[in-house]
Amino acid sequence: MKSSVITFPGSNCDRDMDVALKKFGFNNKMVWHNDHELPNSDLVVLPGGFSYGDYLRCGSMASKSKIMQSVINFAKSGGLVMGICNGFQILVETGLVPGVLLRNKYLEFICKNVFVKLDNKNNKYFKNLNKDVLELHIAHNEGNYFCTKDQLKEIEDNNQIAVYYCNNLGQIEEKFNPNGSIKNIAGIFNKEKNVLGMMPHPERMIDQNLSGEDGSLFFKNLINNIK
Amino acid sequence: MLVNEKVAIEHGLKVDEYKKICNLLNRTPNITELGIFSAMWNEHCSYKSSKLHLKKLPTKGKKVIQGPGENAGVIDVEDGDAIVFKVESHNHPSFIEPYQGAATGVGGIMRDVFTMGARPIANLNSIHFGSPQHKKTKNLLRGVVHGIGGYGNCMGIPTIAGQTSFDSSYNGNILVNAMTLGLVKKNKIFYSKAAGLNKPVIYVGSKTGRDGIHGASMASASFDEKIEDKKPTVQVGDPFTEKLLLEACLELMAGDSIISIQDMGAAGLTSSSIEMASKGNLGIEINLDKVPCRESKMTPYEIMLSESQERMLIVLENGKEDIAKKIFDKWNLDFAVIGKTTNSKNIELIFNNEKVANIPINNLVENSPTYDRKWKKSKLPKKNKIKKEVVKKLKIKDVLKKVLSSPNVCSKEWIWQQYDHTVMGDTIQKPGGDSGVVRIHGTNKAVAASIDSSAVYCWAHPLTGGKQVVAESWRNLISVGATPIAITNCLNFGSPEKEENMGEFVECVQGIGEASEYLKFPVVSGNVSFYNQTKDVGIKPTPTIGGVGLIKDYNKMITMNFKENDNLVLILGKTEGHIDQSLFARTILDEKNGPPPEVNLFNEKNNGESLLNLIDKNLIKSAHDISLGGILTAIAKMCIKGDKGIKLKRSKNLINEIEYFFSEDQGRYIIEINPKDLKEVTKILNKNSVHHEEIGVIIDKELIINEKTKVTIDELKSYNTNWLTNYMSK
Amino acid sequence: MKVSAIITLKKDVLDPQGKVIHQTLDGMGFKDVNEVRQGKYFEIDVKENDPKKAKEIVENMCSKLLANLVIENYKIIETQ
Amino acid sequence: MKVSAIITLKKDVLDPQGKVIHQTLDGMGFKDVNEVRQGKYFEIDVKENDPKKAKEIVENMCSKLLANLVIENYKIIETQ
Ligand SMILES: Nc1ncnc2c1ncn2[C@@H]1O[C@H](COP(=O)(O)OP(=O)(O)O)[C@@H](O)[C@H]1O
Ligand SMILES: [Mg+2]
Repeated sequence: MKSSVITFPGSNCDRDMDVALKKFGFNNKMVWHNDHELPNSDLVVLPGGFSYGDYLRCGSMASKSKIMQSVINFAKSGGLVMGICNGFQILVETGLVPGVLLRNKYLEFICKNVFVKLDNKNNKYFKNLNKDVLELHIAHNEGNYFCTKDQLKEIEDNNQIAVYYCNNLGQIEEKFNPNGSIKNIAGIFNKEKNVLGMMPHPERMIDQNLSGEDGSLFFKNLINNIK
Repeated sequence: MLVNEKVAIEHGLKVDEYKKICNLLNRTPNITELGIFSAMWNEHCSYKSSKLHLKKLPTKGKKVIQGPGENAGVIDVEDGDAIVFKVESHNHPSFIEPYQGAATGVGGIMRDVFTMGARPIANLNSIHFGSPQHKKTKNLLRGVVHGIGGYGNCMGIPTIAGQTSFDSSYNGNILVNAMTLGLVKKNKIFYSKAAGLNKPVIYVGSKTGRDGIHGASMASASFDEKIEDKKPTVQVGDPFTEKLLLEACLELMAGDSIISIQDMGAAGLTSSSIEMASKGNLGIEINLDKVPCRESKMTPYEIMLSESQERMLIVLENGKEDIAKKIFDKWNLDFAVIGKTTNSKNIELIFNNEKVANIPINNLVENSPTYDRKWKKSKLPKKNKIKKEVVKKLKIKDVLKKVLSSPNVCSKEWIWQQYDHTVMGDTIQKPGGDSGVVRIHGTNKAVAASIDSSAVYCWAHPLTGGKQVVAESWRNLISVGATPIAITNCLNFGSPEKEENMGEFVECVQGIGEASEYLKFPVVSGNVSFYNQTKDVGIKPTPTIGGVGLIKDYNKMITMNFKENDNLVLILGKTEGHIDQSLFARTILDEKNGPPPEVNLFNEKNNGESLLNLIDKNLIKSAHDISLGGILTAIAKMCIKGDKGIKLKRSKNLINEIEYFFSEDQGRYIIEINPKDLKEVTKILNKNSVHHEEIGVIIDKELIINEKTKVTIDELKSYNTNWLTNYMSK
Repeated sequence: MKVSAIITLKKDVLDPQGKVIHQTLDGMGFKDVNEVRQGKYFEIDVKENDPKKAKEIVENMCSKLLANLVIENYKIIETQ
Repeated sequence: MKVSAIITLKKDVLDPQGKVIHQTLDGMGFKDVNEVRQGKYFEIDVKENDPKKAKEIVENMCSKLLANLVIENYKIIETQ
């Protein structure tokens, strides 16, 4: 299975994502933001970090990179595109997924483990996963998901919510919401479910010595679904 | 501008120093030259008050690849890998503008590390604030934490440990010390020593602006009412550009174009160019018209003294300019050939086709002033008599609650949760343990790092305090199963021109030296920050020690959380009941006098090495050193982290229970072992003559001190975690 | 010539920064505040001396990059 | 009434954001830009109907909290 990770100036989880994808069997290539063409891929990943320093708005400048036109075309033709953290912010800025990511409610960067509840398994990312609640890691300053009422209705009608912040039992309540996201949204799909944006970092949870291993479950399952 | 004595004094030079400059040059310097002298000869760059004493520190060892004198120290961690590390202060800028001051401090120390070819793999910080009641404290704390996180997080380097303290002596002068560790291949280390004639000198990174002119002189002056005027010298950090600079430099370093490289830190282009030339025993010629400037009409004086951040100076091999330029273009950074190395042994500056400065480099470096300042020796204070009747009235549970929730012991999670501590995917011990630990990517090895200081002990008796900090650093590394290798130090003191402060400095350094010599824990890098005072009030002497150790097999790493019911808990090291200068004495008894606990280096070494031996034999389930707050505080923290309880035994000691639980005798650890290993553990400890005693057995969710005194783990947690969060949200 | 633009969040978009600033001001004793909204300000120096044209250029920049029209509005406030 | 204030970086202070935005605009084809400086914009609704007094209140807020006078300047641009 072939994957591509895009490196923007200021990306800093690109290597971590590369390590994770390779660990679970992907043949991964790193792609520079200034390239025009995507290598042949089954999965394209926009990694976390601070592309362009998070200046202006997170993800805004990266969304204008040369490579992004190819990524958009790839997504529109049904290709799998996953944006994690800053990658999610870039996806939002390109309009591939709806909504925006505002500053965290208390204006503080948050780095910690959280639980997320999967809402929709009818897609390549989560199909066959035998758990509904995953423990993942977040590390962000702008993960406060927001969209308009109309958008929210549309998102809900189309089953586009991918993951919610919750507790270890899967209860979705305001007190388990780390950053103020509406409806505790931690990640969403596009309408067709081939594009996924989410704040938590599965690539930081891929062995028992790190913060946990639920990221391993995610990647193992993902490569099986793509095969 | 005409140069005379008055102008020289305004530049922070002393009359004698100005005369010396005129004599050395045999003429009056022009204003640019005076600026250069003042930058090179101030305390921050010349170490004129500290040099004599720093020389006495042990800096060599089997594992030391590079000791003090370079941008950072380098140690061997086997298999061709080396760790580059250093700590640096950014105290004054952080007091004036906490966010930018702290941010640029973190940026600066990372540049010191990647200048040597190492990719940063971990950051640490030691931050000290005034009393929580002081009106400035909260905003300073918030700004500093946001600044440290803002820069480190953006760079994508995990912040894995730190230290935070509050003490009213920092009311008018906070401390912000930042430390970075980087990883490099032993045969790919870069140094600042220039070599070869007519080699191109290139400038890369950000443009030069008017920011931070005289930053280094500011770091060498005390605060006074005029500090407002000095405000515009604060720089703004640009972590994004630094991230690009890091990647671009490492890309260029992968080839063979670089002869030497030096970051532009304090005193910017001045100190970087002079240092490179001086180390290579060469001259250097710089054409200032070629320096990329942000503002128009910058003068030679401004260009040479600017402290704009995110810049580097490189001496290249001839003919490699194009290769280098291509890389810096790719990363969208400024690149300019601004000069060359010469055999004149002078620094020569050209501007508008005129020579605007010409100074023999040895006048700036070797001939810089050195002072043997007067200093006052401290006496060991007399021991206090503990007021038995006061102590008797105290309830252990109340004391424990007060201690756990006191600002200097409480959990600092509010701080470190704002630092990305897991990026790079190799953090195997997060903040909150005794040391932070990161794996050496792709190997079975891991490095542990800790940063510590004990200003209270140093203030009470500098010699003992100096020893104690090194010992504490050593213990923090051992507690996670790391073999201590070397230290870096950041010496934060008041004015060297005052005998008391100078005495504190001299004796702390002596203590650090003795301990590091005995423990074979050499000093490989460091930094001195004097003049930490407002008006006449100096801070408590605060030497900060950053220790680094190696864990050869990270599967053997130890954490401090209690693991399993029925496991036995032991104390290594003898408890004598030293209460003076303890947190207990200060917060409960309100007693500020008396000597700090004695440091017995033989016991330190013996206890520590024996514990490492037990760890190596897989006999230890958890471990934690006993520091601030004594035995009961340490045990409570292990309970909290493990969500486990413990049933304590009545101690066989003759001393009073409170003294037993809260005294701060040195060289002690708490360990958890499996009961089946008790025999073997005891055998090893007895063989090595390590004092040890069984103190309890692990149970569920309750700390049982005696029949009458029980505390649930949830209670302990709330004591420990609430203070800081509540304080910051009010 | 220099063109100044401001970018503000649309009315129904949550402004976490404005909210926290409001609370902080309140805590500092500024009790009479109804609302605080934070936006961005840009001063852009373009090589164009015709005010109308300069304004158009910057409007174009706003809609293409500086503002996210899903949540933000922009307004040119000055050209000089 | 609503008072609008802008906060800008002082002249010689580095504006990392402005610099990167400039580069990005350039990459997008906006070639004729000399400089971009970014600042902050605040719209503060105060319970005060006298424009002069309202302005004073907000100026006070600027100097005490909103602006960092070490590196920034502030200006009230509008009251309504
Ligand atoms: N400023 C900080 N940044 C990161 N971690 C911190 C900071 N302050 C404290 N910590 C973490 O909190 C924990 C407790 O610190 P401390 O009480 O100094 O520990 P110890 O007594 O073991 O040296 C440590 O793990 C430390 O790394
Ligand atoms: Mg410790």
